[in-house]
Amino acid sequence: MNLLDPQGPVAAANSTILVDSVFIMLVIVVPTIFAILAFAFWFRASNPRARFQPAFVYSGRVEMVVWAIPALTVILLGGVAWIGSHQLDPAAPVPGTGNPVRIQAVSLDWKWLFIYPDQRIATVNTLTVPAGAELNFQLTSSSVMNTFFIPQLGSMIYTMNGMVTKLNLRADNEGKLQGLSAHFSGDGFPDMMFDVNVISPLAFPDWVASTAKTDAVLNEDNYKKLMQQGVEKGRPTYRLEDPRLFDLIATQHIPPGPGPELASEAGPTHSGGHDAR
Amino acid sequence: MTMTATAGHAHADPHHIGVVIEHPGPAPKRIVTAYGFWIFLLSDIVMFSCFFAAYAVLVGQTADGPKGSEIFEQGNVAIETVCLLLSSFTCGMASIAADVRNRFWFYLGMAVTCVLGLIFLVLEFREFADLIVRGYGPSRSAFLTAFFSLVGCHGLHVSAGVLWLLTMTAQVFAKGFRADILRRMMCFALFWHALDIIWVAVFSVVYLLGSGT
Amino acid sequence: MSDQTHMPAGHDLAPGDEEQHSVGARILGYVVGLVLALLLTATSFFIAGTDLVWQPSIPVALIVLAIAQMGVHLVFFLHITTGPDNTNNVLALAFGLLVVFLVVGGSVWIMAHLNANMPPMDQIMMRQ
Amino acid sequence: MLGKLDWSAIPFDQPIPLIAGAVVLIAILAVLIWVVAKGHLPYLWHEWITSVDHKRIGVMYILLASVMLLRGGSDAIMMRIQQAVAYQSQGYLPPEHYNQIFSAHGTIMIFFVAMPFVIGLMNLVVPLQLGVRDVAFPTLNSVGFWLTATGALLVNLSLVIGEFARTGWLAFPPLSELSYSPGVGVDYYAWSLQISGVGTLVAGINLVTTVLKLRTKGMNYLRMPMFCWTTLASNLLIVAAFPILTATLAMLLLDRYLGFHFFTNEAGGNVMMFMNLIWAWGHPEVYILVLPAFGIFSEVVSTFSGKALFGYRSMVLATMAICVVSFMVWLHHFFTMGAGPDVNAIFGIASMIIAIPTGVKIYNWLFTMYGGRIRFETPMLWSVGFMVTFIVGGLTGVLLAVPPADFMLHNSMFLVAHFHNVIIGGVLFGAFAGFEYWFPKAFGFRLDERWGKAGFWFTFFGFFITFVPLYIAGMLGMTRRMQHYDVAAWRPWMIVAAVGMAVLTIGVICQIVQLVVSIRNREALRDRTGDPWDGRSLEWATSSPPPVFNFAFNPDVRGEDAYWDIKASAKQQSVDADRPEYQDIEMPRNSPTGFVCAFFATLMGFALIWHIWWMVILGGLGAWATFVVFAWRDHDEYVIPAEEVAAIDRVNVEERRGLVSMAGTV
Repeated sequence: MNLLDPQGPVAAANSTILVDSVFIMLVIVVPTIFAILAFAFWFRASNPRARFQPAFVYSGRVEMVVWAIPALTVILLGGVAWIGSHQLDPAAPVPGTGNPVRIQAVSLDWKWLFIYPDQRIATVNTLTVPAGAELNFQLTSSSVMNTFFIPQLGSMIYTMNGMVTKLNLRADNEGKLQGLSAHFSGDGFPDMMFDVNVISPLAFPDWVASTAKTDAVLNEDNYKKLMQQGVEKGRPTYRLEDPRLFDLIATQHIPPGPGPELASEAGPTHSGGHDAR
Repeated sequence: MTMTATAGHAHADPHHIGVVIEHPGPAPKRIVTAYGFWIFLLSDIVMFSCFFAAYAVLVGQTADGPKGSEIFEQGNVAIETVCLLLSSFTCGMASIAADVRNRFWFYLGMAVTCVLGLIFLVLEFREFADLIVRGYGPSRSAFLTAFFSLVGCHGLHVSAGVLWLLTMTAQVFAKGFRADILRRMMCFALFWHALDIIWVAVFSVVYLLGSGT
Repeated sequence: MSDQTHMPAGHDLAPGDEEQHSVGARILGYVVGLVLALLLTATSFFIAGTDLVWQPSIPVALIVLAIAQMGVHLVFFLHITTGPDNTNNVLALAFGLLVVFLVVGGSVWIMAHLNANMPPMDQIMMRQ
Repeated sequence: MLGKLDWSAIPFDQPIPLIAGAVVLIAILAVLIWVVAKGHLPYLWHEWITSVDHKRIGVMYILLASVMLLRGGSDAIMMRIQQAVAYQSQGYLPPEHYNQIFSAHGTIMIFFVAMPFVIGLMNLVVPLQLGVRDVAFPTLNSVGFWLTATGALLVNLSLVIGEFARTGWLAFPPLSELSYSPGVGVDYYAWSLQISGVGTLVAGINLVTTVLKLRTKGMNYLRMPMFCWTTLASNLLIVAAFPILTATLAMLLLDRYLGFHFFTNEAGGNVMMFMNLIWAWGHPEVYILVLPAFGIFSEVVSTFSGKALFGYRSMVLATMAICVVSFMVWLHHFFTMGAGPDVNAIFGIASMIIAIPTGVKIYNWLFTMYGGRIRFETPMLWSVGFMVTFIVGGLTGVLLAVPPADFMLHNSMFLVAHFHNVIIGGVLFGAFAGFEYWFPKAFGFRLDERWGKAGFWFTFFGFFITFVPLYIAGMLGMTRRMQHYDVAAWRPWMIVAAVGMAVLTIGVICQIVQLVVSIRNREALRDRTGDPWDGRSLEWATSSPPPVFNFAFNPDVRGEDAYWDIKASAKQQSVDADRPEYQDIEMPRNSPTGFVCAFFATLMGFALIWHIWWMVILGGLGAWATFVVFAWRDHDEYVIPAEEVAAIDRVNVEERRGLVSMAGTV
């Protein structure tokens, strides 16, 4: 999950900007720290060789420099930030080879549901994508806020009930990655990690075909069962009954998830606690 | 201690500012009190601005409930506005009376202010009660939530103002125009006028802008 | 900072206080304020309900009228002036207004962008 | 009768909070019994609880902050241990408990440690530096303190009665809405912040008015010590930002109590609005905390370098620039929500712009040291330690202001490390520096240097050992608030961080020992000059501790460059010059208003949390009655007769004259 080991163009650009910015700042920060320590050491009261200059309390030249150094750095970084936020906007397209794959992600309490509307399948806590293709994510939440994040593919984005956020990514190399929720969402939050399998574009149709053969069907009823609070340890896969399921969730035609059971209204509630364990 | 002698000369005027007018010292109590209250009013206005911002963001979220134009009554609002305006005027008269220590005009001014404030509150209460009875309470939609909170927050301030007015008039009755009570009267006048200013924003943004289109 | 240059420090007024006037002059101030405020209010209500004005300009007119009326209140009821004895009061007011402007303006701007980027339900439904 | 409150509210099945609560309860009872048995109660009541003296209130604020620092620190230790052990296991804290701990840790550290600490220091020092006898509103000052204490009390009460929020320190909806947090935790959170928020607002109004309207003769704006400037800026921010917090929490409470729809998922509520509003308060809050720390460092660096502050006007300009710009950056807390490139970029750049004045400050301290004669006593150590640490925090902060970098680092352990870097490295180091620096002024004796220095070094290295691993964990994709995890790469860093936490703890223990040792050796450490550090501003011109009226004569400040001249002339004036006629001094009378008010606020807060409506009404009426009674009293001031002033002042002057003449011979 190393951010400095990107597996896609978005993450590569993000982490390059990250490293660049650090180095731009280090150019001034290192000399400044050095100067602090050096001045502090040299002008110690016990050093007879240091010249005491109590009158040195103002210098127009020094002030110019002192305002200019951080200002110039900020102008440089500000430029990087401006260009970066436009080019790396989560919704900006990320061209790839082959057909883009549309994935609709729903954060549930406390698991991730990935819907492939065009393939008519859905998976929980595992995301399988072809290498090299553009991945168009649409994201929403069944209840509380979460953040969808695959560190090695870059750019996280919030998921919220009743709203649809957009994120475009691309995975370049086959392999196993991990994703997680980066916004605290309740007792089962740490279990909201999911596997990301990047497979070859040739193997992807096969995976879709084999997944579509599963007996489990995802429809409104099953979804409502799935969105009850609890932690999913397995990696279930589903056939998608209605490709518009995501729209029903996002438009709140399926009402938001219920939250903890109200039996424990007063005092410390333990619901979810036993699930998480 | 050797430094003291040199320092005096070295730092006499390093920035070469030239003429300096000496600060005269701590301000009198009346200014301090009123200024502190002024700062409080500004913070209160910032608080109102959050409710205004919430209203601006949520005004379209009617959740298939009523829109503003369907529930606002211009006539009612106009009467409320005139009440508050007149009460601002009478409050000003009362503070002048307090400054010249004229009890009769002070009581009269405060009484009229109080009555006008109460009329305003009754009208607002009737409007709210009517909406709730019709099923358009604050839980109906985010728009109504924002509406009730913003207007209600102003109403709460007016209620607090009336309570303050009564308490302070009682104090004048019991203690006369003492300096600290006059300071409080000044703060009260500031408060009451500020509420009127907020009401200007409320009737313009909520009722008038909301009732069009 | 201003007292470094020319301001005769020491002549401060409490917010809401007037320079010494006779009672008659003070009452007159309030009367003028009341009349102006009533006029502006009446104009606001009239404009909101009329179709004599080009409709899309109504919100702008209402906002201008509201600002004007707040100004009337500040000047005639709260006795805020540009005089040197009011500097501190005006500065505090300006800071407060800046914050109000930033909070309301910023919130509306940010929320508009957020909402535009996260198509609410009706838009999605139309696309289906 | 008791609303939602019943026996199930006491967590009998959770040993940790129960034992902790019991220990605290026993400690409090023991202290109370000791106080009563020794007959200290009247002293406590008359001299402290009802005191409206800004110095006493300042000390009480700092005491509250220190006690709460231990509570928040215990939470931190528990969290670090949990994350060190909870690899592929549940650790020792179940999620519902762990989640309360990190929420309480954040809430306590910001609202009940950092805030009271800086407000306490400002209260203690600013009137002295301005050369006046008290703050603008002494009784309100007391009310403000006691309301803050009420908030702290309610948070701690949640340990044993009910639960605290499990939503993080900002209680984001919809998680904090009734449907997802049906317990009383969020209510505890919101009401304690509402009540202490009123206290903070009062303190802010008080200090703004004090700085702007109560300066001694000749104290022009550009002669004020830097700490007064940062106090002004910080309190202007309090006055402008805390109402936003009040409004936001009020909306959340309306949602929870009356079924409103500000932030709910249903009926058109908008959760993003909460994010937006809370951060419109939250970002200025950071500067509310750190600006006073900047002021403290300015005082300390200049004093211990034996030089006036370099570039004073630049510093003033930088302070006020930070004050204004800090209101234009709040969106950088939710770049990843998807507001679009223009909004993100503009707020990102605005955030970076704050780095300019902050950088200028660092350079000004640097050049203050240049050509100085630096004495490395404990406050100076904290200051140099701060400069080094804070630059690192600033670097990571600017990094997080670059939206594409933030897209990777938002909410990660990197972020956690960053804000601890600026809050600990900036605010806490500043608070400790101010504590060591002004302690002799408040109590009349210095703190032990050896233990103080040990405390600094342990804290300094402990800090880096704890938080550098968190930076690295963040770069490895670890997000915050994980009760357990299965990623092997994170494990070693969590263990190192736990070790760092142990070192930090030793640092805190050193400071506690320092306090104990210093109190025991107080005669040896006694400060008779009133000016133990060869200071540069007016607080050193009076005795330590200062008399209740601070100055027998309001000092007359002359000279353009305030610091050294003021002190030199102030010293001579008070020591050498023939004293003019002593006059009667009017001081505000002590008042139990604050304490009584806080009592009713506690009652009301508790009743609101547990839906005990009759008690709510009782508390509200009580608070109103308190104010009416306060407003009704006839004599709010008492007079210290001229003879008494003269007697107190002459003793001080004699003592100091002796010392100064001795110093002159050296």
